[in-house]
Amino acid sequence: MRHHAHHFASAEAEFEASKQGMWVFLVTEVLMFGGLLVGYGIFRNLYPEAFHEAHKHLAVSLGAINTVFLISSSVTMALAVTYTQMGKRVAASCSLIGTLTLAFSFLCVKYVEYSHKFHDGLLPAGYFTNTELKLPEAPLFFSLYFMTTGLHMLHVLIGMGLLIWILRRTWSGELSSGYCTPTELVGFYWHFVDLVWIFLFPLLYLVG
Amino acid sequence: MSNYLAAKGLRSWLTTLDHKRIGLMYLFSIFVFFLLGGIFALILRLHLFGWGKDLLSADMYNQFFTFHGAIMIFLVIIPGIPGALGNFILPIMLGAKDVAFPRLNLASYYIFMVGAIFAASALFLRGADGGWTFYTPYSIRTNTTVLLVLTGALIAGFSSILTALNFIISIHKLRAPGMTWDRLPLFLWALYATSIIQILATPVLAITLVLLIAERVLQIGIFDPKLGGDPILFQHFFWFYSHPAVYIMILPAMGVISEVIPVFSRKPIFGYKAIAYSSFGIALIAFIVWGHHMVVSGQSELANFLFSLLTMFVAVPTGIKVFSWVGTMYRGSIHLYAPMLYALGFLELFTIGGLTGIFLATLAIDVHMTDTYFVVAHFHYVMVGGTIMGLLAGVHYWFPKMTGRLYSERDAAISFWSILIGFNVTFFPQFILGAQGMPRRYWHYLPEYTMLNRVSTVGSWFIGFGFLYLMIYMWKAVRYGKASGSNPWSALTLEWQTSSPPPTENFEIDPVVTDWPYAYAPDNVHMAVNK
Amino acid sequence: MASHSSGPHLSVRSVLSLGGLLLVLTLVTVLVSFVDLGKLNFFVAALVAICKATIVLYFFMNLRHDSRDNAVIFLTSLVFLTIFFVLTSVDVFFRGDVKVKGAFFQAVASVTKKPWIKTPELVAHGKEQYAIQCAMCHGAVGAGNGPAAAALVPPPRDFTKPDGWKNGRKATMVFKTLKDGLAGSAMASYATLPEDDRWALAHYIISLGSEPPADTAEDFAVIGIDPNKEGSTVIKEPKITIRQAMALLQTSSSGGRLYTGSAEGQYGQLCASCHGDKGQGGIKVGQYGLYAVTKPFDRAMTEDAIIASIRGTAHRVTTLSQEELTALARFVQNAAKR
Amino acid sequence: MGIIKQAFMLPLQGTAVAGRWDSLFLFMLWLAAIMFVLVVGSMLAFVWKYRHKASDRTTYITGSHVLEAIWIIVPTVMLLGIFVWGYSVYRGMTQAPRDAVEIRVLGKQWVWSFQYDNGRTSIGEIYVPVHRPTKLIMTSEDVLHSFFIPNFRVKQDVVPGMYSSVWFKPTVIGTHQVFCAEYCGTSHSGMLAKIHVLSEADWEDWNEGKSPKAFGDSLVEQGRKLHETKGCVTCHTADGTAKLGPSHKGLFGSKVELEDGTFVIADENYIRGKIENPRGSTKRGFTQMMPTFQGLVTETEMNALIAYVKSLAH
Repeated sequence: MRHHAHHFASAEAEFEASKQGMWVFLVTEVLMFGGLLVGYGIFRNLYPEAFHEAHKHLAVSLGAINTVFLISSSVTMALAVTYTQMGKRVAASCSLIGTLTLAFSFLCVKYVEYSHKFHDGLLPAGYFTNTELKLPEAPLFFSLYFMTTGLHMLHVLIGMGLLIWILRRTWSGELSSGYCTPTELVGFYWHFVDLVWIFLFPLLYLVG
Repeated sequence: MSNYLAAKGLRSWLTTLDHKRIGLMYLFSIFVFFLLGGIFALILRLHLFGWGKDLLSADMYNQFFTFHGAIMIFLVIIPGIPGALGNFILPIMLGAKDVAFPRLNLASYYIFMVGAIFAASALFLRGADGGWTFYTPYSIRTNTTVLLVLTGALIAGFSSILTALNFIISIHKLRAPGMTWDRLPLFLWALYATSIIQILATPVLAITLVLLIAERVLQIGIFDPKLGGDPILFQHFFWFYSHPAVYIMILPAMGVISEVIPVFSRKPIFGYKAIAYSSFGIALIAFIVWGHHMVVSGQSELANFLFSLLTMFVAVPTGIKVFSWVGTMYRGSIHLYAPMLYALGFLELFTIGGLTGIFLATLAIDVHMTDTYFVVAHFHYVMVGGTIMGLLAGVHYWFPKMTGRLYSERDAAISFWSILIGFNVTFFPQFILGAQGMPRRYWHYLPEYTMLNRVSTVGSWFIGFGFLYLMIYMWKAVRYGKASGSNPWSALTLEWQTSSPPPTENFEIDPVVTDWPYAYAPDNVHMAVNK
Repeated sequence: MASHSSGPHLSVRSVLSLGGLLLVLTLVTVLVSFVDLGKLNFFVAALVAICKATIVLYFFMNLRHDSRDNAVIFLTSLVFLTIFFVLTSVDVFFRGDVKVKGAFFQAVASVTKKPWIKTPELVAHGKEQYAIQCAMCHGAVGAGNGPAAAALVPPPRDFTKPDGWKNGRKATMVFKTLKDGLAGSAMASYATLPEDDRWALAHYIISLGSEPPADTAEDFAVIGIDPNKEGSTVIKEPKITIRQAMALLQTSSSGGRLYTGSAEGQYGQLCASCHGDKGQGGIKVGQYGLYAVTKPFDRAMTEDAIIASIRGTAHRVTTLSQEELTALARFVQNAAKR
Repeated sequence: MGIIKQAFMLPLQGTAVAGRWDSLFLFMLWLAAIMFVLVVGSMLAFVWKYRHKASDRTTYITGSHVLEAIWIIVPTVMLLGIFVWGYSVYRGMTQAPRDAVEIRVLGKQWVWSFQYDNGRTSIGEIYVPVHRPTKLIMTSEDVLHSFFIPNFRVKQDVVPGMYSSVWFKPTVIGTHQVFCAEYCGTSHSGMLAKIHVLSEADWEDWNEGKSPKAFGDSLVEQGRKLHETKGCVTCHTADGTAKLGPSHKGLFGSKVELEDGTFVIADENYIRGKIENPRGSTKRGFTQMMPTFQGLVTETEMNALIAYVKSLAH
């Protein structure tokens, strides 16, 4: 059992503190993504027809597949936490590997989508060269599309880094039923990344 | 148990997890950046003396006031009191051994330094202009390396978030047994409210800066009118952080003043609950008033009406605090040591700053006064008069705790009076200049403004001398100051119940709080230091 | 609160069933999006998203067992986000119709009935406009020796002398010169000036020298005005496209400096006469507080500042298209770096 | 009221609204002065009265709900009062009357240009009628600017891609200063303009196209006047006779032999150089005593002088 940090009364207190620290950190993440979505909300209401027109150029199918990937990666992450708490090292590691592969496939689909957009010239406003979309404000939709999904993809990458770090420690047995704070906290972070996508997908792809 | 300064060698400082050492490192870095920003200010004032020959070319002048603003705000007064004094004092005042996440605390300092290096590196390239507000579309068009300053501010923002996170969790989880919420010292209440603002506002600054960087690099065009964006929307994003940021700057200073005045009046704080809750009042109202910065920006009239009305309510909690501090001194036994001098300086300057804030909150007045020297004077009165005076009061108040030594009171008085008089001579004429319509950020001004600008420049020399003198006697005190004993001011808060300088673990035996930290008995009028 | 090490918060079975529920909800929201419910679409999608989010928060992120203050912490972030959105919308959606559409300074139709007939008022008005628009290059008294004339190649026309007028000295021809400018020289087009002003200028300029022959019907045809009809044509954008104008420049340029289609050529044509061929600058034109240092290059002006100044009144080169202007500005910036 | 008004030296009241503005400002100034004296005065009084004496006994007070209630309610009421008064004056500033004269203002990096109803344009100078409301419809061509007239107490940012407007009804004939109040680059402080309030008659002339007296004379005429007022005539004559300095008659375009024997053409740059830093380009036969006029001659004056000297060329 890892000896708890010297300035905490008990391991329990330290876990509670770290968990609350994680929640406060998630507040800052919510406000960062939220700020971006406020920008999107304002522009969508300022130029509804341009944005509606532009959103038709998004591949809803690819978006849906990505949503399925991320939700199932949330499920495997929750499984990983459960198995770690139950002390099942192998099962937890497999779940973590499952989460990583789902995340990787999310990135691959993302790559396909982005290259499709680049090809069609549906780029942020300054570089927008598409000819079909006539409305002047349509390029702004793609600016916001690339900023939101880009920032989200960056968070997925960070998440994968964390997952690899947790996988290593789970596989080595350091994280097990006795001490699994890092697993839970990375679990929080991963579920949050999935949460953001749960809002991004309908806002950008379905409703537009 | 050896005190925290015992371990020697650079490695012991750079890899320390001790909140006290991190606090000192913050204090030293903040003082260096304050001097750098101060030098820019003195040169600006020298240029504005206006004896015909130009000290600075137009572009140089624009870059000087941009760097003065950006350095002073992002690298001095926002990290200032929380980073330096907060890191040092909060854990001891709580009765804890350290902050909740020491490693995160050290990371926050390094992230702050990386951000500072990014911002400062622009100095050696093509500089940056556009003021610290970086309004679009100018900040998108200019070809100065403003990108570096933006990245610097973005990185420094994360350091501010991590410090706030540390403080919130420490206050929640690490209070000494017996320290209930209504026995929490007011400095901690202030830091708690400040941390909440930092957590809720700084991420929006982060996304604003990311968007502005994306404007310059990827031309996303949402703030660029040429590509269909709306520059006023940038101002909304910017001020949604920057107005709460001015409360991030002032609340910790108010916390220091709430600690200093009762100790040096030897009397309980007047209206403890009112002051504690007004910190929260300010923290909440801080988020709904930002539009008063944009009255003439092209904002809708309804927004002007709403923001001006809401801004009026900010003055109420601030008024409660000021009146309570003066109430604390009533029937006290007042010792005029340096911390008290700076606290009184704070009261004088902040009252002027606060009252002129009400002018600017009134719609009609703001139309004429915004973007003139009236605003420059107002925010210097509240930022320098408030935050810097609070920082100096805190530094002098906890100097014995940090170093175990005493500075010379006579020298402190000299530098205090030089700064106070210099400050008033510098900035009060600027109210008049603003009323007469001299716009801010002007490289050349019309001849009729020359006289007041010259008076203002002379005043700035006194401020310069004051801080120079402060550096000298502080350095002298660190090396040769008389031993101060563990509680020179005979204060009741926890940090004075341990030795000065405190041991690495802060307390020999874990403290238990038994009563209110401001319960000064009527006969408790003497201080250890003046025996 | 369930103690930390006494087994998992969620059993494997409940994790999988919750996962299934989330996937079903995703399917629902995708299917609903194909049905066009207008405004309602947004709220349905938002509702489903909130449900999914609550499931993840409540179960996966274990708010179910957790102390309530973590949930409170999370909700405060949403509260402040809403404050941000609401108060920003109070401004953005209540400004009224303030969007700028089209050119801000409109060209104004003329007022006098037949401005091509010379009248003393027109000549007086011409004299005034002359002081504002033409004295800079053509000199105070029309001798072609204005302050900006020194470095102009070819030098500005001397109105007092009858020879050298490319389009001739008839009122219609001077009017044409004013409308289209003179290719291959620094004389740019003054098409944005109201027509009355241009006729007045033509009359005044002609009055500086000897009386020209009367205008014939063909002359009026050349400038597309029917002399018998009342009122003059409203200013229309130049009929020929920029490409054609550039080609015109190429063919009719006298000094042999062919426009090779590159920015270099453009620069040679239009800017070199004032700014010097290598951009080292020629003369300082500081008229009406319009501070146009013709040595902008060493100040490394931004591309937009250059375009803005090119389009500015002092230059009057309004016929260049956006691509040409950008290419020209980029060329100018490299000139500064060389 | 007088001394404070005097002390603050508020700018001239160019409009009726400026009068209302000044009374609101002075009322708030008095209020702030009283509050300041109350707070800082009592602070200093307490510091003096209760300064530490060994025999002191402090009173154990931790607050008083009555006082706290007072200094919550009273400021709130006062503030709301100020807000209402401020808002009423503000409405007077923003609600432009229907029949206002409309002028279009275009802000461009470092110059203001104006277009009137009759299609005329002017740069750096705007002409408005006295006693009649004028509404400015403004936009910018590049970055943010801000149209600020201190004497009228009005200011409004000028945003690219968007109209913003400001209105005023001048009551004082004459010239008032206009500033740019939003940072817009290198010569943000040079982006000035003059607003000429014309009498009724002048305004009619201006509308018909005749230039009011304010237009001033031709460039050369201005140059001639400056030639005197700037002191050139003390050393340089215009009739060919040399005095302390060479005569300016016939100078322009001629070949000038310098002290060190080299020759230079007296072109526009030569004249500009002589005015700004005369060292090292003295004509043979003259001793160098010409002072520098750097910073004393503005851009427009420089061009007028050059035009005048050119007009003396033949």
